Amino acid sequence: MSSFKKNIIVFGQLTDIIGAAEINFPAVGDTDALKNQLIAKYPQLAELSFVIAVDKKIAAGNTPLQLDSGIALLPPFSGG
Amino acid sequence: MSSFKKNIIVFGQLTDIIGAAEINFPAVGDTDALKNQLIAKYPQLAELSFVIAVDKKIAAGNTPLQLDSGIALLPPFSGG
Amino acid sequence: MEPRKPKNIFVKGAVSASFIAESIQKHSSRHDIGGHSIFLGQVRADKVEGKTVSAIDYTTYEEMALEKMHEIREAIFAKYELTCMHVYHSLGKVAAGEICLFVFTSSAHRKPAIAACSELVERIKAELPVWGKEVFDNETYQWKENK
Amino acid sequence: MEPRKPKNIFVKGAVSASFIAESIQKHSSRHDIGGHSIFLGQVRADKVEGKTVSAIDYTTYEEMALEKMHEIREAIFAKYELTCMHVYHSLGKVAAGEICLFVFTSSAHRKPAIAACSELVERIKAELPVWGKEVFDNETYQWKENK
Repeated sequence: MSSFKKNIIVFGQLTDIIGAAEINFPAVGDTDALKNQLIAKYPQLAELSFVIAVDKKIAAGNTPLQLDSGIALLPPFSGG
Repeated sequence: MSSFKKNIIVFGQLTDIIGAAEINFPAVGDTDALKNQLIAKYPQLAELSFVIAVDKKIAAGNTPLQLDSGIALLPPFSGG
Repeated sequence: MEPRKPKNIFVKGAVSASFIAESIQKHSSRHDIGGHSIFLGQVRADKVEGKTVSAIDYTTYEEMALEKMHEIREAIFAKYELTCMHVYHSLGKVAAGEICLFVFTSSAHRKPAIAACSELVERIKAELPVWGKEVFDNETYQWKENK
Repeated sequence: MEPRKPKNIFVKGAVSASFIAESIQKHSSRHDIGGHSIFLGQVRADKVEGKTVSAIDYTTYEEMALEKMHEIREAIFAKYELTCMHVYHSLGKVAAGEICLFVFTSSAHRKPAIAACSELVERIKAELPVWGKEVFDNETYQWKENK
Protein backbone atom coordinates (compact mmCIF):
# COMPACT_ATOMS: atom_id res chain seq x y z
CA MET A 1 0.00 0.00 0.00
CA SER A 2 1.38 3.38 -1.00
CA SER A 3 0.60 4.95 2.38
CA PHE A 4 3.30 2.75 3.85
CA LYS A 5 5.93 4.09 1.49
CA LYS A 6 7.85 7.27 2.11
CA ASN A 7 9.72 9.65 -0.10
CA ILE A 8 13.35 9.99 0.91
CA ILE A 9 15.51 12.73 -0.59
CA VAL A 10 19.12 11.93 -1.35
CA PHE A 11 22.14 14.24 -1.73
CA GLY A 12 25.74 14.38 -2.91
CA GLN A 13 27.59 11.16 -3.69
CA LEU A 14 24.65 9.16 -2.29
CA THR A 15 22.79 10.00 -5.49
CA ASP A 16 25.50 8.09 -7.41
CA ILE A 17 25.07 5.01 -5.21
CA ILE A 18 21.28 5.09 -5.08
CA GLY A 19 20.94 6.30 -8.66
CA ALA A 20 18.34 8.98 -7.88
CA ALA A 21 17.84 12.20 -5.93
CA GLU A 22 14.62 10.88 -4.44
CA ILE A 23 13.43 7.35 -3.65
CA ASN A 24 10.20 5.82 -2.51
CA PHE A 25 11.02 3.47 0.33
CA PRO A 26 8.95 1.26 2.71
CA ALA A 27 8.13 3.13 5.92
CA VAL A 28 9.95 1.93 9.05
CA GLY A 29 9.70 2.90 12.71
CA ASP A 30 13.04 4.52 13.38
CA THR A 31 16.26 5.74 11.79
CA ASP A 32 18.33 2.66 12.77
CA ALA A 33 15.84 0.38 11.01
CA LEU A 34 15.85 2.70 8.01
CA LYS A 35 19.64 2.67 7.84
CA ASN A 36 19.74 -1.14 7.98
CA GLN A 37 17.16 -1.54 5.24
CA LEU A 38 18.86 1.05 3.05
CA ILE A 39 22.19 -0.78 3.39
CA ALA A 40 20.46 -4.08 2.65
CA LYS A 41 19.14 -2.64 -0.60
CA TYR A 42 22.23 -0.52 -1.49
CA PRO A 43 25.24 -2.38 -0.02
CA GLN A 44 27.68 0.35 -1.12
CA LEU A 45 26.12 2.63 1.50
CA ALA A 46 27.89 0.57 4.17
CA GLU A 47 31.22 1.88 2.92
CA LEU A 48 30.21 5.51 3.16
CA SER A 49 29.61 7.71 6.13
CA PHE A 50 26.21 9.35 5.90
CA VAL A 51 23.61 10.75 8.29
CA ILE A 52 19.83 10.81 8.22
CA ALA A 53 18.03 14.12 8.60
CA VAL A 54 14.51 13.98 10.04
CA ASP A 55 12.49 17.13 9.45
CA LYS A 56 15.67 19.03 8.57
CA LYS A 57 17.51 18.03 11.76
CA ILE A 58 20.31 15.49 11.81
CA ALA A 59 19.13 12.44 13.78
CA ALA A 60 21.39 12.17 16.81
CA GLY A 61 21.17 8.53 17.85
CA ASN A 62 18.23 6.34 16.90
CA THR A 63 15.23 8.56 16.20
CA PRO A 64 11.58 7.48 15.85
CA LEU A 65 10.03 8.22 12.47
CA GLN A 66 6.45 9.44 12.00
CA LEU A 67 4.57 8.80 8.80
CA ASP A 68 4.83 12.49 7.98
CA SER A 69 8.51 12.88 8.85
CA GLY A 70 10.61 14.45 6.10
CA ILE A 71 13.60 12.18 5.59
CA ALA A 72 16.85 13.00 3.84
CA LEU A 73 20.14 11.13 3.41
CA LEU A 74 23.18 13.36 3.77
CA PRO A 75 26.77 12.37 2.95
CA PRO A 76 29.62 14.39 4.55
CA PHE A 77 29.23 18.11 3.81
CA SER A 78 31.70 19.77 1.49
CA GLY A 79 30.52 23.34 1.07
CA GLY A 80 32.73 26.42 0.86
CA MET B 1 78.94 75.54 15.76
CA SER B 2 76.44 74.14 13.35
CA SER B 3 78.29 70.80 13.02
CA PHE B 4 77.30 70.09 16.62
CA LYS B 5 73.62 70.46 15.86
CA LYS B 6 71.48 67.68 14.50
CA ASN B 7 68.20 67.59 12.67
CA ILE B 8 65.58 65.59 14.51
CA ILE B 9 62.32 64.69 12.83
CA VAL B 10 59.18 64.75 14.88
CA PHE B 11 55.83 62.93 14.37
CA GLY B 12 52.24 62.79 15.53
CA GLN B 13 51.18 64.69 18.64
CA LEU B 14 54.84 65.50 19.36
CA THR B 15 54.65 68.07 16.57
CA ASP B 16 52.01 69.87 18.62
CA ILE B 17 54.24 69.97 21.70
CA ILE B 18 57.43 70.87 19.86
CA GLY B 19 55.68 73.12 17.37
CA ALA B 20 57.49 71.73 14.33
CA ALA B 21 57.98 68.56 12.30
CA GLU B 22 61.75 68.98 12.38
CA ILE B 23 64.05 70.65 14.89
CA ASN B 24 67.72 71.48 14.98
CA PHE B 25 69.01 70.32 18.34
CA PRO B 26 72.46 70.23 20.01
CA ALA B 27 74.18 66.89 19.40
CA VAL B 28 74.50 64.60 22.43
CA GLY B 29 76.21 61.25 22.96
CA ASP B 30 73.28 58.89 23.52
CA THR B 31 69.51 58.61 23.50
CA ASP B 32 69.09 58.95 27.28
CA ALA B 33 70.93 62.28 27.21
CA LEU B 34 68.87 63.37 24.23
CA LYS B 35 65.62 62.49 25.98
CA ASN B 36 66.64 64.44 29.10
CA GLN B 37 67.60 67.52 27.11
CA LEU B 38 64.43 67.36 25.04
CA ILE B 39 62.31 67.19 28.19
CA ALA B 40 64.30 70.08 29.68
CA LYS B 41 63.45 72.19 26.66
CA TYR B 42 59.88 70.87 26.12
CA PRO B 43 58.57 69.94 29.60
CA GLN B 44 55.26 68.63 28.19
CA LEU B 45 57.20 65.73 26.66
CA ALA B 46 57.57 64.28 30.16
CA GLU B 47 53.83 63.64 30.25
CA LEU B 48 53.79 61.72 26.99
CA SER B 49 55.13 58.32 26.13
CA PHE B 50 57.42 58.52 23.11
CA VAL B 51 60.35 56.55 21.69
CA ILE B 52 63.46 57.63 19.82
CA ALA B 53 64.24 55.98 16.49
CA VAL B 54 67.91 55.89 15.49
CA ASP B 55 68.47 55.16 11.82
CA LYS B 56 64.88 53.93 11.49
CA LYS B 57 65.12 51.47 14.39
CA ILE B 58 63.50 52.08 17.76
CA ALA B 59 66.25 52.53 20.34
CA ALA B 60 65.88 49.68 22.83
CA GLY B 61 67.53 50.95 25.98
CA ASN B 62 70.14 53.70 25.95
CA THR B 63 71.72 53.87 22.48
CA PRO B 64 74.88 55.74 21.46
CA LEU B 65 74.36 58.41 18.81
CA GLN B 66 76.80 59.09 15.96
CA LEU B 67 77.01 62.47 14.32
CA ASP B 68 75.42 60.99 11.21
CA SER B 69 72.64 59.08 13.01
CA GLY B 70 69.15 59.79 11.70
CA ILE B 71 67.03 60.64 14.74
CA ALA B 72 63.24 60.68 14.96
CA LEU B 73 60.82 61.15 17.85
CA LEU B 74 57.85 58.80 17.68
CA PRO B 75 54.73 59.00 19.85
CA PRO B 76 52.56 55.84 20.23
CA PHE B 77 51.53 54.49 16.84
CA SER B 78 47.91 54.71 15.81
CA GLY B 79 47.72 53.39 12.27
CA GLY B 80 44.95 51.27 10.83
CA MET C 1 10.18 41.42 19.01
CA GLU C 2 9.71 39.29 15.95
CA PRO C 3 12.41 36.71 15.33
CA ARG C 4 14.70 37.38 12.37
CA LYS C 5 13.56 35.53 9.27
CA PRO C 6 15.99 33.05 7.66
CA LYS C 7 17.79 34.88 4.86
CA ASN C 8 18.71 33.22 1.60
CA ILE C 9 22.47 32.81 1.30
CA PHE C 10 22.57 30.96 -2.01
CA VAL C 11 23.52 32.53 -5.31
CA LYS C 12 23.59 30.90 -8.73
CA GLY C 13 27.16 30.44 -9.96
CA ALA C 14 30.22 32.39 -8.85
CA VAL C 15 30.29 35.41 -6.55
CA SER C 16 31.71 38.29 -8.61
CA ALA C 17 34.31 40.79 -7.43
CA SER C 18 31.90 43.59 -8.31
CA PHE C 19 29.23 42.08 -6.05
CA ILE C 20 31.79 42.03 -3.21
CA ALA C 21 32.71 45.66 -3.95
CA GLU C 22 29.05 46.68 -3.80
CA SER C 23 28.63 44.92 -0.47
CA ILE C 24 31.65 46.76 0.93
CA GLN C 25 30.49 50.08 -0.53
CA LYS C 26 27.05 49.77 1.10
CA HIS C 27 28.71 49.81 4.52
CA SER C 28 30.23 53.26 4.01
CA SER C 29 27.02 54.77 5.38
CA ARG C 30 27.46 52.85 8.65
CA HIS C 31 29.65 55.22 10.64
CA ASP C 32 29.73 52.95 13.68
CA ILE C 33 31.83 50.33 11.85
CA GLY C 34 35.58 50.27 12.47
CA GLY C 35 36.54 46.95 10.91
CA HIS C 36 35.36 44.46 8.32
CA SER C 37 36.57 40.90 8.02
CA ILE C 38 36.00 39.03 4.78
CA PHE C 39 36.64 35.45 3.81
CA LEU C 40 36.46 34.36 0.18
CA GLY C 41 36.54 30.73 -0.89
CA GLN C 42 38.02 30.27 -4.36
CA VAL C 43 37.87 27.11 -6.48
CA ARG C 44 41.32 25.52 -6.88
CA ALA C 45 42.36 23.70 -10.03
CA ASP C 46 43.66 20.72 -8.05
CA LYS C 47 45.37 17.91 -9.93
CA VAL C 48 44.21 14.35 -9.21
CA GLU C 49 45.86 11.46 -11.07
CA GLY C 50 46.71 13.58 -14.10
CA LYS C 51 43.30 15.25 -14.27
CA THR C 52 42.69 18.88 -13.32
CA VAL C 53 39.64 20.27 -11.53
CA SER C 54 38.00 22.73 -13.91
CA ALA C 55 34.98 23.60 -11.74
CA ILE C 56 33.05 22.65 -8.62
CA ASP C 57 29.33 22.00 -9.00
CA TYR C 58 27.53 22.80 -5.72
CA THR C 59 24.21 21.41 -4.54
CA THR C 60 22.39 21.83 -1.24
CA TYR C 61 19.45 20.70 0.83
CA GLU C 62 18.25 24.26 0.74
CA GLU C 63 15.50 24.33 3.38
CA MET C 64 17.74 22.59 5.90
CA ALA C 65 20.77 24.72 5.00
CA LEU C 66 18.84 27.96 5.48
CA GLU C 67 17.47 26.82 8.83
CA LYS C 68 20.96 25.81 9.97
CA MET C 69 22.45 29.06 8.67
CA HIS C 70 19.81 30.99 10.59
CA GLU C 71 20.78 29.13 13.76
CA ILE C 72 24.49 29.83 13.15
CA ARG C 73 23.76 33.49 12.44
CA GLU C 74 21.82 33.92 15.68
CA ALA C 75 24.58 32.20 17.66
CA ILE C 76 27.31 34.39 16.13
CA PHE C 77 25.31 37.58 16.71
CA ALA C 78 24.79 36.52 20.32
CA LYS C 79 28.48 35.74 20.83
CA TYR C 80 30.16 38.72 19.12
CA GLU C 81 29.42 42.45 19.04
CA LEU C 82 28.74 42.75 15.34
CA THR C 83 27.02 45.44 13.35
CA CYS C 84 26.48 43.23 10.27
CA MET C 85 26.98 39.73 8.95
CA HIS C 86 26.57 38.57 5.35
CA VAL C 87 27.06 35.11 3.88
CA TYR C 88 26.80 34.08 0.22
CA HIS C 89 27.41 30.56 -1.05
CA SER C 90 27.36 29.49 -4.68
CA LEU C 91 25.13 26.80 -6.12
CA GLY C 92 25.75 25.17 -9.48
CA LYS C 93 29.03 25.37 -11.35
CA VAL C 94 31.85 27.63 -10.23
CA ALA C 95 34.96 27.53 -12.42
CA ALA C 96 38.52 27.30 -11.07
CA GLY C 97 39.67 30.77 -10.00
CA GLU C 98 36.14 31.94 -9.23
CA ILE C 99 34.71 32.75 -5.78
CA CYS C 100 32.24 30.24 -4.27
CA LEU C 101 31.92 31.55 -0.70
CA PHE C 102 31.76 35.12 0.60
CA VAL C 103 31.59 35.67 4.37
CA PHE C 104 31.53 39.28 5.57
CA THR C 105 31.39 40.51 9.18
CA SER C 106 31.59 44.07 10.48
CA SER C 107 32.03 45.52 13.92
CA ALA C 108 33.01 48.71 15.73
CA HIS C 109 36.36 47.04 16.49
CA ARG C 110 38.54 44.62 14.57
CA LYS C 111 38.62 41.72 17.01
CA PRO C 112 34.94 40.73 17.02
CA ALA C 113 34.77 41.09 13.23
CA ILE C 114 37.83 38.87 12.69
CA ALA C 115 36.86 36.23 15.26
CA ALA C 116 33.25 36.05 14.04
CA CYS C 117 34.28 35.70 10.40
CA SER C 118 36.69 32.90 11.17
CA GLU C 119 34.13 31.03 13.29
CA LEU C 120 31.46 31.49 10.62
CA VAL C 121 33.69 29.96 7.94
CA GLU C 122 34.40 26.92 10.12
CA ARG C 123 30.73 26.43 10.97
CA ILE C 124 29.57 26.90 7.38
CA LYS C 125 32.00 24.26 6.16
CA ALA C 126 31.17 21.81 8.94
CA GLU C 127 27.44 22.28 9.39
CA LEU C 128 25.76 23.39 6.18
CA PRO C 129 24.32 20.58 4.04
CA VAL C 130 26.14 21.61 0.87
CA TRP C 131 28.05 19.30 -1.45
CA GLY C 132 30.71 20.09 -4.01
CA LYS C 133 31.31 17.90 -7.04
CA GLU C 134 34.79 18.46 -8.47
CA VAL C 135 34.43 18.36 -12.23
CA PHE C 136 37.60 17.47 -14.14
CA ASP C 137 38.70 18.79 -17.50
CA ASN C 138 37.83 15.39 -19.07
CA GLU C 139 34.20 15.60 -17.78
CA THR C 140 34.67 12.96 -15.08
CA TYR C 141 34.18 14.07 -11.47
CA GLN C 142 34.80 13.26 -7.84
CA TRP C 143 32.96 14.42 -4.73
CA LYS C 144 34.83 17.06 -2.78
CA GLU C 145 35.86 16.30 0.78
CA ASN C 146 36.28 19.03 3.40
CA LYS C 147 39.24 18.80 5.76
CA MET D 1 68.54 34.91 -4.67
CA GLU D 2 67.97 38.63 -4.47
CA PRO D 3 66.08 39.78 -1.42
CA ARG D 4 62.57 41.09 -1.99
CA LYS D 5 62.53 44.88 -2.27
CA PRO D 6 60.38 46.83 0.21
CA LYS D 7 57.04 47.54 -1.44
CA ASN D 8 55.18 50.77 -0.96
CA ILE D 9 52.00 50.21 1.04
CA PHE D 10 50.81 53.82 1.27
CA VAL D 11 48.02 55.29 -0.80
CA LYS D 12 46.77 58.86 -0.79
CA GLY D 13 43.32 59.11 0.79
CA ALA D 14 40.78 56.33 1.16
CA VAL D 15 40.99 52.83 -0.33
CA SER D 16 38.03 52.48 -2.71
CA ALA D 17 35.75 49.47 -2.98
CA SER D 18 36.58 49.28 -6.69
CA PHE D 19 40.31 49.05 -5.90
CA ILE D 20 39.53 46.15 -3.54
CA ALA D 21 37.43 44.50 -6.25
CA GLU D 22 40.27 44.80 -8.76
CA SER D 23 42.70 43.26 -6.28
CA ILE D 24 40.35 40.32 -5.75
CA GLN D 25 39.71 39.95 -9.47
CA LYS D 26 43.45 39.78 -10.25
CA HIS D 27 43.68 36.61 -8.17
CA SER D 28 41.25 34.69 -10.37
CA SER D 29 44.17 33.65 -12.56
CA ARG D 30 45.88 32.01 -9.57
CA HIS D 31 44.35 28.53 -9.62
CA ASP D 32 46.36 27.36 -6.61
CA ILE D 33 44.45 29.69 -4.27
CA GLY D 34 41.62 28.21 -2.19
CA GLY D 35 40.97 31.00 0.28
CA HIS D 36 41.40 34.74 0.69
CA SER D 37 41.21 36.60 3.96
CA ILE D 38 40.66 40.35 3.92
CA PHE D 39 40.63 42.90 6.68
CA LEU D 40 39.33 46.42 6.07
CA GLY D 41 39.75 49.24 8.55
CA GLN D 42 36.98 51.82 8.28
CA VAL D 43 36.94 55.28 9.88
CA ARG D 44 34.32 55.52 12.63
CA ALA D 45 32.42 58.73 13.37
CA ASP D 46 33.10 58.45 17.09
CA LYS D 47 31.53 61.01 19.38
CA VAL D 48 33.81 62.70 21.94
CA GLU D 49 32.34 65.30 24.29
CA GLY D 50 29.62 66.31 21.87
CA LYS D 51 31.90 66.46 18.83
CA THR D 52 31.89 63.89 16.05
CA VAL D 53 34.92 62.54 14.18
CA SER D 54 34.47 63.51 10.53
CA ALA D 55 37.80 62.14 9.25
CA ILE D 56 41.16 60.74 10.27
CA ASP D 57 44.26 62.41 8.86
CA TYR D 58 47.11 59.88 8.65
CA THR D 59 50.83 60.62 8.61
CA THR D 60 53.80 58.27 8.70
CA TYR D 61 57.56 58.08 8.97
CA GLU D 62 57.56 56.51 5.55
CA GLU D 63 61.11 55.14 5.21
CA MET D 64 60.90 53.49 8.62
CA ALA D 65 57.38 52.21 8.04
CA LEU D 66 58.33 50.57 4.74
CA GLU D 67 61.40 48.92 6.28
CA LYS D 68 59.30 47.63 9.17
CA MET D 69 56.54 46.47 6.82
CA HIS D 70 59.14 44.61 4.78
CA GLU D 71 60.36 42.86 7.94
CA ILE D 72 56.77 41.95 8.92
CA ARG D 73 56.04 40.71 5.39
CA GLU D 74 59.10 38.44 5.38
CA ALA D 75 58.21 37.07 8.82
CA ILE D 76 54.61 36.32 7.81
CA PHE D 77 55.67 34.65 4.55
CA ALA D 78 58.14 32.52 6.55
CA LYS D 79 55.50 31.55 9.12
CA TYR D 80 52.47 30.79 6.92
CA GLU D 81 52.03 29.01 3.59
CA LEU D 82 50.74 31.95 1.59
CA THR D 83 50.52 32.50 -2.11
CA CYS D 84 50.07 36.30 -1.82
CA MET D 85 49.99 39.14 0.67
CA HIS D 86 48.93 42.72 0.00
CA VAL D 87 48.75 45.66 2.40
CA TYR D 88 47.50 49.17 1.68
CA HIS D 89 47.33 51.96 4.25
CA SER D 90 45.93 55.42 3.66
CA LEU D 91 47.84 58.64 4.18
CA GLY D 92 46.15 62.03 4.48
CA LYS D 93 42.48 62.50 5.16
CA VAL D 94 40.04 59.59 5.15
CA ALA D 95 36.42 60.52 5.89
CA ALA D 96 34.16 58.62 8.28
CA GLY D 97 32.77 55.55 6.50
CA GLU D 98 35.76 55.26 4.18
CA ILE D 99 38.39 52.50 4.19
CA CYS D 100 41.85 53.36 5.58
CA LEU D 101 43.47 49.90 5.76
CA PHE D 102 43.27 46.95 3.37
CA VAL D 103 45.05 43.72 4.31
CA PHE D 104 44.70 40.80 1.90
CA THR D 105 46.20 37.32 2.25
CA SER D 106 45.69 34.28 0.04
CA SER D 107 46.58 30.63 0.43
CA ALA D 108 45.74 27.19 -0.92
CA HIS D 109 43.76 26.59 2.30
CA ARG D 110 41.69 28.86 4.51
CA LYS D 111 43.57 28.50 7.78
CA PRO D 112 46.93 30.04 6.80
CA ALA D 113 45.16 32.88 4.97
CA ILE D 114 42.95 33.70 7.98
CA ALA D 115 45.72 33.40 10.59
CA ALA D 116 48.20 35.43 8.54
CA CYS D 117 45.69 38.21 7.89
CA SER D 118 44.80 38.49 11.55
CA GLU D 119 48.46 38.55 12.63
CA LEU D 120 49.30 41.13 9.95
CA VAL D 121 46.57 43.47 11.20
CA GLU D 122 47.84 43.24 14.77
CA ARG D 123 51.45 43.83 13.74
CA ILE D 124 50.56 46.73 11.43
CA LYS D 125 48.66 48.49 14.21
CA ALA D 126 51.35 47.86 16.82
CA GLU D 127 54.56 48.27 14.84
CA LEU D 128 54.12 50.66 11.92
CA PRO D 129 55.06 54.28 12.63
CA VAL D 130 51.75 55.71 11.46
CA TRP D 131 49.66 58.29 13.29
CA GLY D 132 46.02 59.15 12.95
CA LYS D 133 44.67 62.57 13.82
CA GLU D 134 40.92 62.44 14.46
CA VAL D 135 39.45 65.57 12.92
CA PHE D 136 36.13 66.69 14.41
CA ASP D 137 33.26 68.32 12.61
CA ASN D 138 34.12 71.66 14.27
CA GLU D 139 37.70 71.53 12.85
CA THR D 140 39.34 70.71 16.19
CA TYR D 141 41.19 67.40 16.48
CA GLN D 142 42.63 64.81 18.83
CA TRP D 143 45.34 62.22 18.23
CA LYS D 144 43.99 58.71 17.78
CA GLU D 145 45.03 56.03 20.26
CA ASN D 146 45.18 52.36 19.29
CA LYS D 147 43.89 49.82 21.79
